Amino acid sequence: MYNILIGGAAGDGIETTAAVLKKTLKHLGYNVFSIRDFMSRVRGGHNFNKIRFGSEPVHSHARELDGLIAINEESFHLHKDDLKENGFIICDPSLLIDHGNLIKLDFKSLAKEAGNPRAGGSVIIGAVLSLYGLDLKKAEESFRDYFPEPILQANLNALLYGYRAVEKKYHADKGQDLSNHIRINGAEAMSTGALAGNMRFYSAYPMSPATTILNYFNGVKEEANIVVEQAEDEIAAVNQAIGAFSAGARAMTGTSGGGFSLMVEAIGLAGIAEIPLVIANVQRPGPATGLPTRTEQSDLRFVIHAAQGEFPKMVISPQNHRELYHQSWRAFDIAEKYQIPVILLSDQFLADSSSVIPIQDMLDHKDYLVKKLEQTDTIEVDEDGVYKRYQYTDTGISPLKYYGNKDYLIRLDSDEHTEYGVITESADVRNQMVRKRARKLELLKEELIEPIFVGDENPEILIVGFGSTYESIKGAIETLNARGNGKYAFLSFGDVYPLPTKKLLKYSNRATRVVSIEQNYNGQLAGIIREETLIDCRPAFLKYDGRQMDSEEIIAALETLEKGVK
Amino acid sequence: MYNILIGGAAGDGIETTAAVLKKTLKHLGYNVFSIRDFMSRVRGGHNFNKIRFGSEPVHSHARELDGLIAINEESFHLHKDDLKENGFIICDPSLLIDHGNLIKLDFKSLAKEAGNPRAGGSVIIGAVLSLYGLDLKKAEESFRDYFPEPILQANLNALLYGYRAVEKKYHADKGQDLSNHIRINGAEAMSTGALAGNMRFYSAYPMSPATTILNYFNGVKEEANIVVEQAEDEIAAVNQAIGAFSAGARAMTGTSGGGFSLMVEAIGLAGIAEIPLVIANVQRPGPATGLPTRTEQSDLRFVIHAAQGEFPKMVISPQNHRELYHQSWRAFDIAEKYQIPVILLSDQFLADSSSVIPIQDMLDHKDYLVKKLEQTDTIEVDEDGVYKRYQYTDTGISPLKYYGNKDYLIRLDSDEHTEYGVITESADVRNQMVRKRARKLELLKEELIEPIFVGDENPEILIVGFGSTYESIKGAIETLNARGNGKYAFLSFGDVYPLPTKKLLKYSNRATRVVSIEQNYNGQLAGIIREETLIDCRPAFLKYDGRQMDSEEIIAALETLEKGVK
Amino acid sequence: MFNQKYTSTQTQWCPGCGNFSILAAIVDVMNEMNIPKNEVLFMGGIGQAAKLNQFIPGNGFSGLHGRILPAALGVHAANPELKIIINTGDGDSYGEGGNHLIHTIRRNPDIAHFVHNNQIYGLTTGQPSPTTDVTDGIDGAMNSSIPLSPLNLALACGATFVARGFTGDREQLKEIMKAAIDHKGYALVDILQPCVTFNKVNTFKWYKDRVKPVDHSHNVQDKEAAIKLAGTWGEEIPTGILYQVERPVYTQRRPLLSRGVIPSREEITSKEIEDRLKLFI
Amino acid sequence: MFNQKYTSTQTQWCPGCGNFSILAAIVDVMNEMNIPKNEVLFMGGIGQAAKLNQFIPGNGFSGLHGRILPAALGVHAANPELKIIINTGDGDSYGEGGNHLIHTIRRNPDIAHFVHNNQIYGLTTGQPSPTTDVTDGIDGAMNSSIPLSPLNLALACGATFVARGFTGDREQLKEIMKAAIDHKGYALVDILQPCVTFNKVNTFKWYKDRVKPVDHSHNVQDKEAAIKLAGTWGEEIPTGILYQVERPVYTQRRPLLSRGVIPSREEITSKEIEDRLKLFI
Ligand SMILES: Cc1ncc(C[n+]2csc(CCOP(=O)(O)OP(=O)(O)O)c2C)c(N)n1
Ligand SMILES: Cc1ncc(C[n+]2csc(CCOP(=O)(O)OP(=O)(O)O)c2C)c(N)n1
Ligand code: SF4
Ligand code: SF4
Ligand SMILES: [Mg+2]
Ligand SMILES: [Mg+2]
Repeated sequence: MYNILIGGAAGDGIETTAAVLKKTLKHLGYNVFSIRDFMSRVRGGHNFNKIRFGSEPVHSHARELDGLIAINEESFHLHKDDLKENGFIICDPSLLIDHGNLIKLDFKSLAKEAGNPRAGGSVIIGAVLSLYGLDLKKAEESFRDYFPEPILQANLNALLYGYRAVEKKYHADKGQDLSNHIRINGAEAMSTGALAGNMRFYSAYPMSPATTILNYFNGVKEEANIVVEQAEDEIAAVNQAIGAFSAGARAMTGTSGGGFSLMVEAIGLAGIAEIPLVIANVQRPGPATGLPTRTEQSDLRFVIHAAQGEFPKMVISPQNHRELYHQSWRAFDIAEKYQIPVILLSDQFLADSSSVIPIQDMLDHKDYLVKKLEQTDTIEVDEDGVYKRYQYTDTGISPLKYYGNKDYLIRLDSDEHTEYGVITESADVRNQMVRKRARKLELLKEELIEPIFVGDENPEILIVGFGSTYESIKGAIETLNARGNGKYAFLSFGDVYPLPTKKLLKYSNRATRVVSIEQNYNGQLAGIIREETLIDCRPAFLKYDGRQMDSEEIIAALETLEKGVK
Repeated sequence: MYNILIGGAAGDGIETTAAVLKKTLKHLGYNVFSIRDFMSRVRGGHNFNKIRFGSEPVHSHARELDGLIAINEESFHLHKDDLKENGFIICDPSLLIDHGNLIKLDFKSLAKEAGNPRAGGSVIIGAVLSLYGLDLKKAEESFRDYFPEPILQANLNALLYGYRAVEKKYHADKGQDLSNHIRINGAEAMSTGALAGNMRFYSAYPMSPATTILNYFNGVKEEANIVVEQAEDEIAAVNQAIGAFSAGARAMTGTSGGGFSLMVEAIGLAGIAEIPLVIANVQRPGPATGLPTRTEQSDLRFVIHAAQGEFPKMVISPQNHRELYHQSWRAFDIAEKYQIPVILLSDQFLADSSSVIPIQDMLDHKDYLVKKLEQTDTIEVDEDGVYKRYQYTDTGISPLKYYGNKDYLIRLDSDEHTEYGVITESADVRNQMVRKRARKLELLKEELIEPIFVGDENPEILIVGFGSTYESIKGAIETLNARGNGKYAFLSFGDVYPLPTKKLLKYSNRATRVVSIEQNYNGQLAGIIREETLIDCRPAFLKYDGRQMDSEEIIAALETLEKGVK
Repeated sequence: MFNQKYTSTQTQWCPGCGNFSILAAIVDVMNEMNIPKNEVLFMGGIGQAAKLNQFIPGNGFSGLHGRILPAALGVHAANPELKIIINTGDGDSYGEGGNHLIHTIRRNPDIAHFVHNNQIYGLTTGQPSPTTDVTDGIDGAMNSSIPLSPLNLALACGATFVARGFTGDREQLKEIMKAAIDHKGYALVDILQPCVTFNKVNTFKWYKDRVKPVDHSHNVQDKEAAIKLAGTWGEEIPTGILYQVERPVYTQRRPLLSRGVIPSREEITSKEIEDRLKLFI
Repeated sequence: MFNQKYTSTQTQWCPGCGNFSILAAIVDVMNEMNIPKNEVLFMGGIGQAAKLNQFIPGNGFSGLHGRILPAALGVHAANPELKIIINTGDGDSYGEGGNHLIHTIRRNPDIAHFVHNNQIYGLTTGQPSPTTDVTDGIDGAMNSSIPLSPLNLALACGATFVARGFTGDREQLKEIMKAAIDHKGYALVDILQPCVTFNKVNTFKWYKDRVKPVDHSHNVQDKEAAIKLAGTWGEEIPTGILYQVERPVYTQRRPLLSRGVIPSREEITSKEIEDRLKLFI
């Protein structure tokens, strides 16, 4: 496994360089996992991409670097300490950098020579490939795929010049055949998952780190047969999605915390009017504007309790790109079956990172299928044609129809209402309706997906976590268990509200201690577990500086914890 | 104690009749507690007022009626079952009502005779006073105070005609001297409390049941020297209040759940920019539009977790009109000391009910004083004059100054920021700032007000509740303890987030069982207690039909619970 | 089949309220236009006016206060075959919902919108609304501000149909409504509606004494003239269709909809799912 | 005493961005107008434009995206002695914040508002904003809709100061800014600001070729003429103060403020507390 960082200022072109490098590595048969770390500005500042690749599957980032491509001096100073002893540094000769492993590469001049001063990134890619002795011909194929005709040749030249400029220095395992694998980032995984779930309407107001979803849908709207609406604000976005779903088009809106705040009232509308709705909240550190381009898991409690009053909703926090795909697909099935809002809680880390996954893993959706409702809907229609949209049923689920059908008319209502959707103030109807809606959540609890289990079947310490920290925590405890012959187990929650508790109860019974690892300050999951199960789960490691935790940090935290215990 | 209900349609004048009757009873020396039950419409439907009065203090409502004034037939049918055996019914002779205790009072004709067809309410009041043999002369004083000159005489006549139309039937204890008592409803108590807390700016968008606060402030704005702003929407309202407080005018906004939803984003702004803020959420049943003019306690979790990200805030749910006054006063002191948003969680029941309270109880604010900050603020100013608005301190509280002073300039920021209020992306500063803000909550925990304790010092069953259910639960367990020689204790939370736990831990240790009584479906307080203390508190009685629970219902529920236990 | 005639149920309004005329006009118009009930959706926000859809048995959607325009856009995008008719109050659409008004106008979706402008917040019992007439003095009403001219606002945003009606002129109102429903695009009809309970200034008589149907000679495509008429508010208040032009409607500007596809009827296939993923190989 | 000269710090903008000119103009204007730094508050929402206050050491308030106008109104009501200068983007003020724009105009508070109109969402990397030029065709940009004319919107709402500036004409821009700051009431200055990174249509040259200062003969009190100028957008784009009139300002319409009281300096007394309660006896 190799870990390379490309750092520079916004506007330096590191995004493009990283994109081409990742594509090329994949084409060369390597699994690639990459993350983006960037500031909330269009130019300047310090941004970087980390690209981890190897012949084995790779699903997480790591601190230690095999290589550092420093576009400016700042990038060198900020990251040089992470470099392994024999790691390389590539930089422009003009930079005032001093280091034993320096490879001075005059990529700007070489790019000019190659015929395009903006092809510096291709020079760098050539150099990297050469360092590992990778196949130039195959790399060229990938370039042909990426670059449009007018700039292709210059970039091919640049690749070659870079390749020639350095010597092979490292050995790389042979690449695999990855032609059945896709490389996808979180925004794409969530978006394509939604399309698989038959989403037909997406409305949003731009907001980092959720804008990439809007951009994706906008790019494919014509071929994917969907309507994409950029709304005037997030309140409009969510009400549009509710309107669309109420008329039978599966609809979604996406945003980050600030925009989600503005959607809160409408979530209650979906709740009481029982209109299905899918909302993606791609988290960033708050409160308020916070750190717009960074990551955090601090909206968990907020989204669970969003909106006045009480009504069923579901919150899912997918753990990696594969889960993002399946869970956003499933979100639509859940939303429509239960007629509830479903919140997909992702974060900047997941959204902007990418990984390589066998296509079959994506196509195989059977673990995420929603049970068919075993209920015969007898639709009761009054003399005017209005049907019992909110009919009392054992499951709490009433027959769901959409506008436009000749056989019945439909009334939807944000006020408390009768079975026919007419405003009421009856205490009796109110009681019935509250209970009817609540029954849906009880039913949903029966088909929750239990957390992913990793580790020792009889652990001393049971770790719990949710969402995007999955791969890093998994990596950490696998390492720790390997060292110490087992001791740790880990439950990673994807379905997080309502909270599935079977595995939690089973393994917590076996463990001497249950601790959480979370990317927030309050240990919110631990609190939910205390509330739901009375298991005295306390945070073991919390991180809230906007940077995603890696396995090494988690190992360190768990080692400290152990010392504290002993 | 006597309990009279006046029922009719919206527009029938029952509000005025009730207002005059309450005022008159108070003037006659009776403690009066009244509630309003009305529909979300301007005309028609069924509304009623319940007026409970007596020479002893009275702070809660009750089901059983001593008298029923039925303006229309519906009122009779809906409430006749609550009438005590020898209770009276007053109605117009034209109504088709049949009942043994009927007093047919032709108040419409009598009003016309009296000189004003709209003085029917005064006829009814005369009749009620006469039934109890109360002092007509004193009642007239109260009328003189209430009615403006042009309609006074007709109403005095009407009072007299009504008085003469019926005979004394009941005995009433002698009235007390209540000239040192005020009669105040919840909206007024909250508003005057805010004024006592030096509130200078109130912004709101009308929303039931919080509109009465806006109306009150608007009415007194000139004498009270405050600015009252009707905003274009709730987002504007809360941002205005934040702006005003950031410039040194103590500011508040008020709304109900739907409007609160729209304020959520700005609560985070107050949180990260550390701008003090007071928000009143006068709860009604949700979700969404729900039941606009009714009551519920279902926003507890929602307001605690409102807004993305994590930051300290406080939630207070005052228990009665006296608490409303003191707590809204205190809210400003807390908000400004800790530079946090403080949420006053009231509800329609409290807002629209009224009670009689010794003025001294209101003036005596010493139990609600906020400790002075023992911190010497050394204000650090840079060369441009900008001071360390967000200086790191042990308490987490940074020196708070307002714009306009010649000695320093101030930068406030919704992004993460340095001590000087400049945008930053530093992981280190981020960590420090998150912890600095969190320390404020730790300090606040040291001066929370513990819940009100009522009942047996060594209870079998410990009941917990919060906010407006206080008086009803208190009444119930006093009754039960009196019957059974004690067994119940009750902790009523006013400060509810952060949760004060001293008394809870103490009494729960003594009790065999801890249960909650709440006006919501989920038992939200019980959940918070589980999360915070791991005490297995489960709801014993939950009500969510929009009507405030009374002592009798609670007694019934607790008796059922006991049976279940044995 | 159920009863296809449009009717109304009992309402929750005050006797004498102008809303009755609007409801009656709508029921008439719908019957006269003969659009099948299942093809019509009555939508509203929250308020006395917005309750109107509760009083017509038919397809109905009572959304949030101020937010019905985006919900309507969503419905329209999902199924453009539905004829959407919105009723809201002045507080709802010009106060809370102001931003949606601006931007819905810009999109020009095929929706008819009737604002019952009683110049007051009715359901919350009488606060001034954005259209409340106030003087330039100190706090005439609760909060004096320059009153909003909703029709001028609409014209400034590029509205394609702008009209003013009055509950006291049922025939004209019906004509306007029909034209609004027939109009290809977003049609804003501001209806002067007396609120007998809370608005003691702009009473039926007050309006009656001032309203004056626009001249037949008025060219509805003359924007300057329309702006003048929309801004005329005093001794005389012009009523009628002030402005009407054709511009591309929403469905013509969105690729999928411009092809006539009804999104709510689309189903994705396994092949499409697989093909999309393959793009990431 | 600290340095009373206005300066700017390093910015976060792209080289060549029109925002630099606006920042430079503001620093100049403030120095030339000589208002003590502690009496000025620079406010902004969120966006590239809104960051401006971060680059002037002085009183600053960076609020929420779209919500700075109500926050500014609150500051103004608490302490009308502060001179408030707002910088925001077109997305911020015409998109997310549209409703506040309408209703702030109606209140006419004494606030100067500079909108950096780059016709694009800059900070979120290039989505169309409400002012993005699009054709009537299918989805030219991400979402085509009739572009908003912010100055016409303002005029329709009763704005008392409406101007258009251009970053390429620093002198005129400074004159407009000074007049806006001096204006008693809400002053909206829409500034054409090239975004070199994302707006490839409305470039510096594009604007330069079109802008034309309004004639000196233009009567700024002539609303009809102002509406025409505001709506002129094509081969020619008029710049300058298009409209300016006097109307009562916010502080004159609110009772307490009209008496000259500064709310942030008031303190309640025990006697007032008691007297208020006694009213309930
Ligand atoms: C978010 C939100 N804020 C406030 C309200 C309360 N509310 C209900 S109706 C209404 C105003 C009604 O005025 P208008 O829209 O003019 O309708 P009218 O009753 O006059 O017909 C308000 C403020 C609400 N339901 N939701
Ligand atoms: C509630 C909310 N929604 C969305 C955003 C994300 N956001 C930040 S800046 C911006 C738009 C910037 O465009 P504009 O206001 O025109 O400013 P510019 O960057 O072009 O100067 C958006 C949508 C946010 N911060 N808050
Ligand atoms: S309050 Fe006014 S608008 Fe509402 S029903 Fe009564 S008269 Fe009509
Ligand atoms: S993105 Fe555009 S507006 Fe933002 S700094 Fe760059 S050039 Fe300026
Ligand atoms: Mg109205
Ligand atoms: Mg912009």
